[in-house]
Amino acid sequence: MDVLLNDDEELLRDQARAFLIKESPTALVREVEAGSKDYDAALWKKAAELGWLGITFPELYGGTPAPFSDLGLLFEEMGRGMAPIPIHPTLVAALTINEIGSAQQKESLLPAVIGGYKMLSWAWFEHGGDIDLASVQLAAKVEGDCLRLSGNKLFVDGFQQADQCLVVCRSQSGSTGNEGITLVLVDTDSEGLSHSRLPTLAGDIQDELCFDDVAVPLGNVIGQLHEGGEAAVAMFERAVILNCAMMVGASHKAIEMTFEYAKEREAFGQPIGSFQAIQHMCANMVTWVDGATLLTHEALWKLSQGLPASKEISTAKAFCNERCPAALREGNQIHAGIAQIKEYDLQLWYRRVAAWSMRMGTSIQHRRIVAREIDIVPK
Amino acid sequence: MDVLLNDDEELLRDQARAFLIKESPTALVREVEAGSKDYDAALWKKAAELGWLGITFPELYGGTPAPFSDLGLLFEEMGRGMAPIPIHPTLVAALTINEIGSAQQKESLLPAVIGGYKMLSWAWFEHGGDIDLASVQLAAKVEGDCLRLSGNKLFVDGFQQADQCLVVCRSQSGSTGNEGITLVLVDTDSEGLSHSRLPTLAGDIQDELCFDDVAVPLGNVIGQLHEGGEAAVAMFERAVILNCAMMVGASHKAIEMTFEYAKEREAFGQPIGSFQAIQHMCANMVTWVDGATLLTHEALWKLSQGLPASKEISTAKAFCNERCPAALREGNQIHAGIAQIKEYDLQLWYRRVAAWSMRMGTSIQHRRIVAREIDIVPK
Amino acid sequence: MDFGYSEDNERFRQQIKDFLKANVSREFRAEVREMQGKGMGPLAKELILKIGEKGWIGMSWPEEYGGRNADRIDQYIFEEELVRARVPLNIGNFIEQAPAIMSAGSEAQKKYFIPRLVRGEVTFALGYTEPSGGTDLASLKTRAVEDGDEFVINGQKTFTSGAESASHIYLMARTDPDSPKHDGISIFLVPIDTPGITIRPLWTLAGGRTNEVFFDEVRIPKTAILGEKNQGWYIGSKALNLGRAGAMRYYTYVSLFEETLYFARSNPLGQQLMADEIARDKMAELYCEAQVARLFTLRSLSMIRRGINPPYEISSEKVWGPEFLVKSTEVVSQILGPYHQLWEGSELAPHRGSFPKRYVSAMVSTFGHGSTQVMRDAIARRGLGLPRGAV
Amino acid sequence: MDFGYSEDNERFRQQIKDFLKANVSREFRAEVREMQGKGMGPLAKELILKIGEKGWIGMSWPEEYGGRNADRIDQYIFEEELVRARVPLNIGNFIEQAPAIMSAGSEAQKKYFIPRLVRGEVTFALGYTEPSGGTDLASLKTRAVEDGDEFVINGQKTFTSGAESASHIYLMARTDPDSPKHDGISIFLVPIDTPGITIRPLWTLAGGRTNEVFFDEVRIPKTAILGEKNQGWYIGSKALNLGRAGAMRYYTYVSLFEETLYFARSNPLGQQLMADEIARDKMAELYCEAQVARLFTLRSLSMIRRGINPPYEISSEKVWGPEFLVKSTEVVSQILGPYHQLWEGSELAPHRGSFPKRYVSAMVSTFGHGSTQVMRDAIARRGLGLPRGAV
Repeated sequence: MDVLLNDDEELLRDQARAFLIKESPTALVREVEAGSKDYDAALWKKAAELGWLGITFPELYGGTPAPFSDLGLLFEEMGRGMAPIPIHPTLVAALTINEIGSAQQKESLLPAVIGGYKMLSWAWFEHGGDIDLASVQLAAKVEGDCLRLSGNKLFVDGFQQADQCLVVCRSQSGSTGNEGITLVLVDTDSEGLSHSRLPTLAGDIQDELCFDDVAVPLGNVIGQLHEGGEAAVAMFERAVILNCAMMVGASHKAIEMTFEYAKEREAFGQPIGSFQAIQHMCANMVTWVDGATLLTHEALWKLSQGLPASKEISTAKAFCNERCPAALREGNQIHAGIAQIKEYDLQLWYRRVAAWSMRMGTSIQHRRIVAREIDIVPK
Repeated sequence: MDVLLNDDEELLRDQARAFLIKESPTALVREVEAGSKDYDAALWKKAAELGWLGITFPELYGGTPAPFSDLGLLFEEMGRGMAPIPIHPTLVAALTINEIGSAQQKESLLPAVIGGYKMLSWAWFEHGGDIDLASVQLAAKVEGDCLRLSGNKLFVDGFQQADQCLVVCRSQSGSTGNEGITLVLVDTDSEGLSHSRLPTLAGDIQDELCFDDVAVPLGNVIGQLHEGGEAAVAMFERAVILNCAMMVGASHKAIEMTFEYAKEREAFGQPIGSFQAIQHMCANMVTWVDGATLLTHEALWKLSQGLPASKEISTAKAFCNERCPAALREGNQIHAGIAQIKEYDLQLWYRRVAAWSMRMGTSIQHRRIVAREIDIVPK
Repeated sequence: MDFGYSEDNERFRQQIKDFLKANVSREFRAEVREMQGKGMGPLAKELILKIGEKGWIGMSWPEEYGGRNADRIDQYIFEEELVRARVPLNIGNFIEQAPAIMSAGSEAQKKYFIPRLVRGEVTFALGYTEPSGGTDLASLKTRAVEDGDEFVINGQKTFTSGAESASHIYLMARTDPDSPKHDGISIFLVPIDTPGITIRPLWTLAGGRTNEVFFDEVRIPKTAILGEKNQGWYIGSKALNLGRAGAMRYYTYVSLFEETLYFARSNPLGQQLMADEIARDKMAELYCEAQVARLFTLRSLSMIRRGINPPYEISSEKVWGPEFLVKSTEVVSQILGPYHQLWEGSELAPHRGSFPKRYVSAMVSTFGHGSTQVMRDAIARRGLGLPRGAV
Repeated sequence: MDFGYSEDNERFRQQIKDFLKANVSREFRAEVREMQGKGMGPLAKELILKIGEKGWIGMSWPEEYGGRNADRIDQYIFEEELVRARVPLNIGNFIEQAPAIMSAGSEAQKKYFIPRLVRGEVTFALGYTEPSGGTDLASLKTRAVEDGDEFVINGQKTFTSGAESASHIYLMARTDPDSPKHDGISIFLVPIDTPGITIRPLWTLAGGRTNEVFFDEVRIPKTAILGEKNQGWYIGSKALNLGRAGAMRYYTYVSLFEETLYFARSNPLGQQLMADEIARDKMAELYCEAQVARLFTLRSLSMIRRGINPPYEISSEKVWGPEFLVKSTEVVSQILGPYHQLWEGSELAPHRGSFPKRYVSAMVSTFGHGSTQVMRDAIARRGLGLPRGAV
């Protein structure tokens, strides 16, 4: 029991932070956001060279066997540095392939992902934004040696850059909940698969997908046909906790900027940070973001140990969704006028933390999971 | 449109306040609370002499026709002065008798109530604490010229002092919701009716009633047999808004005490009220209690006009339940140590506001009504 | 206590509704969408002039200044209907200087400005804030130096919203550098096209525009001063305080919630989301709190109508309302979830992507025109009589 | 990062559980209920002595002072199990002076007090607060004047909890009236039965007891001073800070929630109330926030184990935990509704009427041992380096 980072973890964090300060300056972040490109290819290449795309993966495929928490710490720095690369969608899909894919699938896919040659995406959510697997209705029909997909997916992350997309679908019509779910890897340029970009608050790349009888070879099914429910939930949960890590990393940066600003900015003849009202806002900000961090770390640690972590993940996400934006809101308040101006950098973090709080489950939805996990739902 | 009190209303308020400062000192409040008596008979007599028990009632019965809002303002002062008399249960029952009772019933009951010779109570809630009329399950069976009552009532206010109790019961077995409800006036010493006192946070008089086949003459039915649903809801709503008025009155007093304390008490070489943190707490306190007051007044006004006020009443109660105790909690924090000591008077108001916030519907229950009234419940 | 509107009030409300129905066209709405953040389009300007001709701008002012001595409640109703009809003419904002002109202006200024404000021909941008200080106006650095019959102005203002379409700037500048901070300040009514004034846009998160305004040897006649020299602080404070009353501001705070309510009732996605009882509980909570915002405004109006200068009640509005707005955006974001991040440009985005825009612009309300912190200071000190701190 | 307990830790936890199962009798629980607010009964004293014999009080201290050099995590586990078993021996509270005695005490004091504290034979009441000032300890007025080999003490303390059953009072008094406020203060270890000490009970809302303690010409030997004369402020501050770490305090903050959770799962009324999804949402929200309280405590422990003196983290515990407790009482009150007001003495009252008692006593956590306001000051200044104000 020692909830602080150990030396190795601190080293990982410090190196990632230093690298991203250098390689992901806000000018680059703004450039990618402005739409000249979907991500920064040079940064992606360097991330692969640093081995970041292989953390937690087997050495066999070029990875570095490390605890999942290391990946979480890396994502904190990705959030802090706002790295404009599709590492979240790529690794969310790749982790599931590593978990349940066949040896052959892993061999053909993972080295390419880890080496930075292949980008992935994952498609989970549908109309309504529900996070319960019961909401997955995209139909997959077995016909000969193909699955034929029909339906829609929403809020699909990094689809435009990806070569393939891991799609969660309902392969047994009439099945409910976790039953009859299949995960299948679909080429993003498949016939019948169209997509349209969703403009977002964070300026990131999300798409709506429309599957019009898209044929996918059965060999692309990841895991067992009809038996993908558990893996789909696990994929969602990893996506959620890595999203929390990014929120936490970005929030720390934004509140630190605010504390510095409060020390320097003067009003009424003294630094605004010397007013008790401002001091108490700052005390709250650090308390909230520290709390979000600890909850996130505990969930990461549980996943690292292979322990069930649904409760911890949803606890972290419910808390992050409410307190990280609240901390940044206080940061805006302390900055006042300039916080609303695009030219000033604070908003880059603010918009991301806000947008991330709206994705992968609301606080209401995650508290519903917490209520289930703490056993207060009457039978 | 003028949401402030008019001259007459201010006069009423000022007179009631001055009277209660004199006649309901905290020594008396403590004495009654300590249990030597259930209420103060002298104060009750004086209240009757002042005509307070007749406000809004017809002159025919000795009352003073005045808008319902006047009664609300009086109850604010009752809360502020913590008057240890059962005016709330008595008038809640009497207002319903005045509304739907027969001329003969009114003639025989109201002059006695208004004159201070008869005390009433009302029994509405049952196990579970629900505020929906569907929760009323106390069975009333018509047998000859009697209703026979079996079942329980909870949290019955002022039953021990009362001569009669207006009981809400379900007279058509199998009916649901507002259907098949009857209001009947039961002598508190009826055979088969037992009661046991519930000790409470506010130290007030509440009882659990147990009806064991209690026979009540049909002539005691107030309003129409089986058709009392609407009147029962109206009775509940009036009880709620008068409860809000009491919370608001008591809260104003408690926060005013706190502001005075903050001006006088010194720490770190200056009045604690000069610290920005304390100032902002005080600013919040007055904002919350003012808000609670305005919501309560709007609901009172609507009732005075004979307009539907379910939405306004539940809005006021949901807000009062959360913000009045919160304001007093801040008041405790500013007082610190002495706030927890029985000897110090602040706690008298604190315990009452807290206890009142727990009665006649939680904020969750009242927001459920608000949601219905603002039409966001899908059909 | 009287929480109702008179028959006259209701008649007037109907008149406004009829006018808006007749005069707010599809084309107008399209222009509003297109011009978002770019200032006012020709149809908007035309509508303001029409409203001005009706005498509804500044209708509660004295007749001699172009007003109609109308009931303030009618003015409240006018503003309420304007916002309810989602006509985003921030009329309240550019007439908030009128009370100061009426109380401190020269006869010539009153004669010139008030009728034109009322007719919508003159609009002011507020030139208070400087880069070095937001709420701390007393520290301002822009200088106005007397030179013969003129003042020469040098300095910079920032967050000067509406400067791109205003006819004048309501400028606070230091006229006596040696006086204590609050005393050496004056206010000037400066035509925005005066040579030496440069306007630079600042783009906001929601895609809207505010400005920096630079003053480089700007020469204005001495008659452009409002009231007495070096008394500008007191004139300005007063206008700021009066400027805070009215329906316009209240609706700024609650319109996001009202729009969400409309969405929850009428949009299929909204109804789907409202199937969740927890979401309904959150909406009901916001409803309750929105009513407090409305009632605080009505309380201030009631006081002003009685001739009472509210000691703290307007500050309460300015604490409760903005914080309600911010809270409501955050709560609604956790009801709409991923739909809430959708910006304009997608069919899927509810309300044409207005939710994220409102989310990021809500913050301005909590520091614009005095931060909620300063408002709480005022409530505690002016309202409750708490002492200033020694440390 | 390591959020797990080692096998050794788990073995130790089992040892404590077994001990408590064997030694916490029905009679003990009855005594606790009966003695509520009246101090400690004979069975409680007996249990403390047994725990002391096991070496579990102050187990993380050095062996020479009667400790066992045990892992602080084991101490955390010990406290956790004690509170989870609802054994209300506030052991953390009366040993929180030990670190100060160990670091500042004379050899004789260490030899005398530490083993006795460890065995549970000596218990301290904290004599800091005076009627004239709560958190502002530096302004204290109780005087200790040298007279030969003695100090003569005059003054008054208040909110001196546990004085009725303590063996000693850990007294802060002014020894130099002319020094700046923080400098002229000393700490004394005073037997509570010293002549001239009078204890008067103060009854609290929940029916518990605290005290006023009066000192009238109380004579104590000079050897009763802890550390150097006039250095008491610094010794006391340190003890106060260290005193804030540990499971005891964390469980004080979350035990109401945990009890409600137990109620929600196992009580028929609780289950009935949990049929409401909104109530479940509120409970889940409290659960999330309770975990933050737990993790803040584990963070402080992790730092102390590494030899780091937490610059602000213990203050964060002391802001979050108490405010969580107060919030949880208020939220739970709106779930239980009228049942929440039922005091002991009714069959209907859930948990023997403990809900309203906890509701009214929750407040003490937000000002006892330093108010949440002062804690926030400390986080901002010591933790974040924000400057002290000039005004």
